[in-house]
Formats: sequence, structure tokens, C-alpha cells
Amino acid sequence: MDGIYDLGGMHGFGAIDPEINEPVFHEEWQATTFALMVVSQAFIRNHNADEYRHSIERMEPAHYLQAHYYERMLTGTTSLLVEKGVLDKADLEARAGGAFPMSRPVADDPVIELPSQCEGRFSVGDRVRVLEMHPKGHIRAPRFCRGKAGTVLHVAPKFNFPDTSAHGGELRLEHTYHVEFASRDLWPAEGNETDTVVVDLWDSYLEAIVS
Amino acid sequence: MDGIYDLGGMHGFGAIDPEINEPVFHEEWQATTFALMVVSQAFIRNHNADEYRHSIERMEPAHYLQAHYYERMLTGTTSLLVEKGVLDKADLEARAGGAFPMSRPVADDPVIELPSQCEGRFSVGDRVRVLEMHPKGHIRAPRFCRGKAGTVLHVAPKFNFPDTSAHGGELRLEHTYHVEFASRDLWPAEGNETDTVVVDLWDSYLEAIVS
Amino acid sequence: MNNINRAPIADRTEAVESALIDKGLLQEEALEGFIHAAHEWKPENGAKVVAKAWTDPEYRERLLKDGTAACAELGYAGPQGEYIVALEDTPERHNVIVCTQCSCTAWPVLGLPPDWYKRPEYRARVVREPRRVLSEMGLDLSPDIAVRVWETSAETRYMVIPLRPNGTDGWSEDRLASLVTREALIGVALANEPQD
Amino acid sequence: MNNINRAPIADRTEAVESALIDKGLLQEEALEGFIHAAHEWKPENGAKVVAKAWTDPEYRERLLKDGTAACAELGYAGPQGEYIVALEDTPERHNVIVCTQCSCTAWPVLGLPPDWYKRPEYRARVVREPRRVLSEMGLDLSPDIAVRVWETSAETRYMVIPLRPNGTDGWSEDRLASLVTREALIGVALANEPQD
Repeated sequence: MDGIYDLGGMHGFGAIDPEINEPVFHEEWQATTFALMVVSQAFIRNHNADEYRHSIERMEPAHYLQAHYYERMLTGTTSLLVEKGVLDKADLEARAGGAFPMSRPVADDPVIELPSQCEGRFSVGDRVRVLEMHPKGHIRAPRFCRGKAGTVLHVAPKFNFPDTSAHGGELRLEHTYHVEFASRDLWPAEGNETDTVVVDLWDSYLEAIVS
Repeated sequence: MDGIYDLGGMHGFGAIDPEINEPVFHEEWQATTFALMVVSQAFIRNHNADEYRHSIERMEPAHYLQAHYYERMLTGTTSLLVEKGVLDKADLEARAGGAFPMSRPVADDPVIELPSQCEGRFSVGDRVRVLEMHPKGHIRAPRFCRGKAGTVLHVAPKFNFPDTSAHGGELRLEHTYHVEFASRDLWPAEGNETDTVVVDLWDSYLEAIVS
Repeated sequence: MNNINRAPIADRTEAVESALIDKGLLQEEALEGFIHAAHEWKPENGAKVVAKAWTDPEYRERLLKDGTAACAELGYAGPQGEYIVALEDTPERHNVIVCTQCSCTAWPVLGLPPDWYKRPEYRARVVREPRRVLSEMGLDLSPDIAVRVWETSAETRYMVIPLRPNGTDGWSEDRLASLVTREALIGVALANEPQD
Repeated sequence: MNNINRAPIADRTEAVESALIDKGLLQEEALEGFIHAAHEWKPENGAKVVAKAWTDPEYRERLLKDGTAACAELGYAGPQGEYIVALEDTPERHNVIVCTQCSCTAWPVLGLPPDWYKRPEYRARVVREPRRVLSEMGLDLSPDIAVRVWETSAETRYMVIPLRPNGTDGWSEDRLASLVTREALIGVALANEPQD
């Protein structure tokens, strides 16, 4: 989805504000939420990380931007538990004593057809282009690199293709590639000539550039 | 700026919720804010609508998405009044009895160089392409049409070019054009073949397509 | 940073108003005039323009050729109405208006825009999936009808001239105008059918 | 819709926990183990990996060739560490890590990520204007040094091997490790200089 979560390159955000000696968790509910996220995987049939990530991406955009990381984690995890029938929203709201906003539903027709690429097609040094694709569901190619050309730096092992697995579709393993883009190819007016951005991209997201 | 305000085509938003017999203003502060926005134009040296629009675009993204229209209006208007030295933020917060968040500052180097196009270059029926440009400041060409090709439907009168006027730069008058894009050229997977989107675009935003 | 406890919005508004008054820049009564004007811009104005266009072919022609002048003929002009273009629905094409980047509207003939028009949902969605949005709002368009979405990105301000409903032959302009809602002028609804 | 008064987040968390317990799906103590594990994933682990790489050229080579195995040698493995790639800073190139779309990090060697890493500001900005972000965070890089930003968009988890500071000849691994902060492992800082 062309969603709020895909923040790379967005203007309008302010200063980074690091905390000295930040604790692992600031408040008890954060630790509890972390553990609930982990254990909940056992209660969710065919749970996978892609479906979980997408459950957070589906949050109301205003809620997403405003929520702390662990509030996003709780919202996504709970939305999946409710959607899968493990928990009941009304019951949770009664327990919480107030509104418990869930993520929005998965879009109709969330996956676009991309042929499976079980045989890795690319090698170190290859020039590739990211497809200009805009599915309504889960996708892990950030928008800032779609349609852009880069060079394969490294071939990583095969991992589950997230676009299908997030939506209960085909489980297919594909190599991912560390693809290096010149920063100026992504944002012509910014950065140095030597600056680059490396994005880790599944085989299906790419096409060969024939020179 | 590639900012949160540029919402056209973003996924993840829910249902539209029209109100039957909606009043002009729901609450008194909304009417006051509207009037304050209008009168404030007199207190702001060289005020123009482009600078005002940009003052809203510069709101913290999370605040922008969450705020009511008239809260955006108040935040932008007040930010300009504070930036121009008419009002003082600390004084306003004392009066309000709490935090009064302003818009974020204008970016350094907000304008990209585009040659002035005082002579209209295009006529009805011309094929044109919107430049793929990403200034850090104000721009009125929505991102969904940048880089896309369309057809001129109508030549509108000349209006102030917003990218420069919003930033105290050159005041220059250029025609705007109603440019029609096939919906499928913008979002291949959506809409009907006959559906189109018409965007009103300044001459400087466009280049001719030579066929 | 986002979880700041902002002062209530009414208090923030009053802070600006009182600061301007204390500085001698503003007299409280000055605001009333603008608030009054805001109530004079209303969709009933646009409805009258449409009704006249339905009944007077020469006016319709003038309206399509120069919307600003044709609206001014009926006394509708002013801020956000400097260049009005009227969009003619036909049996083959439906028009719908949006401003994705802020909330521009032709105030003199449509009034200040309603909340739903200014919220992110409408602005994000109607350019990309207009048929779905219209359907959710109660308007199911046949796939044979082309949809043209108008993005108010510059200074043109649009109004839709919806199709005149059947069964209104011989109706007066006033009666016809009562069928034209703000939603119809924006293009998220058709003109109302006559009630039997 | 966005101004909903949500129940306090702690109460929402407790609602989920109590509902799972009441359904017999969860025993309260079960959560403790995961919370304990979260405290074992920490940047001190990555710091030890870096210190060893600084002092042991063969280990460095193994780390660059197979980060996952080299971290596991020191006992650092587990969730979000299934495929670790170590990025070598050089005098000519500086590496920095981000996850723009969520907040992926190599938990076993970097720990759960800090709040600033997970917030929109860092995620939006560091890919587009890394020099400015680094400078705001206190790291001014010479224009001669290339910046390589690594976006954690798939399953690879990165850690940066910063340059070994001058004046640390003969230091023990433990002492060297004390110079390597979480910020240095992410690439928004250099390793600390030795204090005189």
C-alpha cells in the first residue's frame, strides 16, 4: 500500500531527539506489549512476520504517526488477534474502560501478480531497476526506490516473499539483493555525488537493465 | 515539499462521513478562526495565499493529520503572525494556558530554479508532461501527477506562480492549464479506461511532449 | 513530540484574538463582518445558478463559457470565486471536484466546504478510486459513464452542473434549485429526484 | 475519527493480557521470559564483536564474510539476527543504518532499537539528507567521505564496524568495547575517543 508507514524521504519532520542511556523499556506496558507480541504469534494460525508488519501498516494514518512504537505494536498485534477471532473488540474495550482502536481492514485485492523468481536472476555488479508497482497490500520495496536503477552489491539468502505471505498467499522463497542507488538518482537536489542508499530487495521486485 | 498535506492517492484512509445539514461552523472558535485568518492578512507584510497555504503544509505531520481544518487554519495563521513578529509565542501560550504548537520553519533553500514562463507555451489539445521535481518548499503540482503525461483541456488566466511567491521570491504571472490525465496512467491497477483526473497546473510545471 | 498536551483549541483561538486586540490591531466587532460573510456564501447560490442553467439555454451557454461572469450576474462573486469554471455533466460523463492539497472551493457558489471535503479520507481517496468513494456515499455510477475528477490545484474554482432530473418539466427556477444540494454541486451526488 | 478518546495505553495493554489469561491462552509468568530476553539483547554485545574485529584480523575477516556465524561465535544469535551483515567503515566511507518502513534492527547485537530510531523523524530524513541528520546528532562528516545509508527493507540485519580510534594501541578487547556505543553500531556516531 502507498501508506503512511513508508516514510523514507518525506519532508516536514523535525529533529531527531536521542535520549542518553535510554532504558530497554520506559514503562511497564511497553515490556508487556513486547512480550504479548511474541507470545501472540502462537495463537495466530499461520502467523508470519509479514502479516504482522502489515497489521501495523494498516493503522489509521493519524494514529500511526502519533503513536509510540509499542502502541503501534499493541495495535497491530491486537488487530490480528481480533481479526482471527482469538479476542473480541467489545470485550477488550470493556476491559480497557474506553475505546481501543484497531487497524483498518486489509484492502480488497491486496496483491499484484508478480511471477515467482525461485532461481536468483541477478549477481553482484548487475544493473537492475525496481518495478514501478503500487499494490494495495503489503510490499517491502520503499516507494523512494521504485522505478529507480541501481547496482547489486550483494546476494543475500532466500527469504519468504512478503507481498504474498502477508496475505495468506503463496509461500515462496526468493533471494534478496542489496541494491545500491546513487543518492542523486533518488533525490537529484540532495546529498553528495558519492553518497548512496542500499536497499534490500526481493528478486520479484527487480528487472534487469539491458545495456 | 514532499509533505503530508499532499494526500492524493495515499492508501490507508477510511470512509468519508458526511453530516446531514452541516452548519457553516460547528463551534464558535471555528468562526473566530476563520475571521482571524481573513483579518490577519492585513497584519502580515506582503501576505499572499501561497505563503499562507505553505504555513499549514509546514505543520508537524502528526498534528496535521489529526487536526480539524480550522485547527490547521489557526496553526498556519498564527505561525505566520509569530514568524513575522506580530505576535509572540510565549505570550500566546501564557494566554492559552498551555502549549500552542506552531508550524515548523520554512526549509533552507525551498525553491528550485524553473525559468519564468510569462508567455503561455501551450494550447488546448497539446500533450504535456509534468516535471519530476521535488522542491523543499511550496509547490502546487500534486506528486501523483509529476512525471506523468496528459492533455491540455483548457487554458486558464494567468496567476501568481506559487513556488516563488510563497517564499518571498519573484512575483510572476503564468497561465495555468487544466491538464487531463488518464486515471490508468496515474494508477494502472485502478479505475475505468475512460476515467480521468484533471489537474490545474502552472506553465512552469510542464514540458512539451514532442511526438 | 506528538503527544504534547496542547491547550484546548478554543483557548488557543482566544489567545490570538485577545493578543491582537491588546496590540490595538483588531477590534472585536471587526470579526463579525467576516463571519457574517461566511454565512452568505452557500450552496443555495450555486443551486440557483444550476437551476437557471437548466431553464435558460443562453444562460447555460454563458455559464459554460465564462463561469465567473455568469455567477456574478446572479450576484455571486468574491473571495475564492475569482475564476469559476462550471463543469457540465452529461449522460456519458460525471464530474467530481476535490482539493487534495488543502481544501479549495468556490466559496461564493458552494459555500465554505463541509468537513468531509476537508478531511484526509476524501482528499486521499477520490482521485484514485472515485467510483468506490461515490458508491460509499450513495452514488453508484454505471461503468459506461466516464468519471472526471477535478483537482483544485491552482486558482480555478469549479462547480458541477448536474443533470436535470426527469419529471421536472415546467418547474420554476426556485423549485428546481431546491433539488440541487451542495453534494450535487461537488459531484458526490446527483440532483435530487422530484418527490411524488 | 482521529480525535477519539482512546483508553490509556497501559489499560489497553492490560486488557489484552487479561483477556488472553482469562481464555487460558496465557500464563502471566510466560511474559517474563520474553521480557528478560529483551534485556539480554544489547549494544554491549555488538561492541564486543567490534572490539574483537579490531584486534583479531582473522575474526574481522570471518565477520565480514559471514556476520551471522561470527556473532554466534561470541554467543549472539536469535530473533532478528538470522542474517547479520557487518558493514566496514573506512577512511573513505561511512555507513549508517535505518529501517524506514518499520524499525528492524539486529536485536542480538544492537538490542531493541532506541525510540529515536523508531520515530518518523529519523526514518523519513536519514535516507534523504544523511549528512544533515548526522550533523544534527553531532557527527560532522567531511565531504570527502562517502555516506552509504542501509535501508533494512528485507531480512538482512546490519551492524556497523566503526573505525578504531587512534590512541588505543595495545588496549584489551574489553576496554576497546567500552568505546563502542549503540549509536556507533547504527552509524550515527563514531566510536568514542579514549579519555585522557
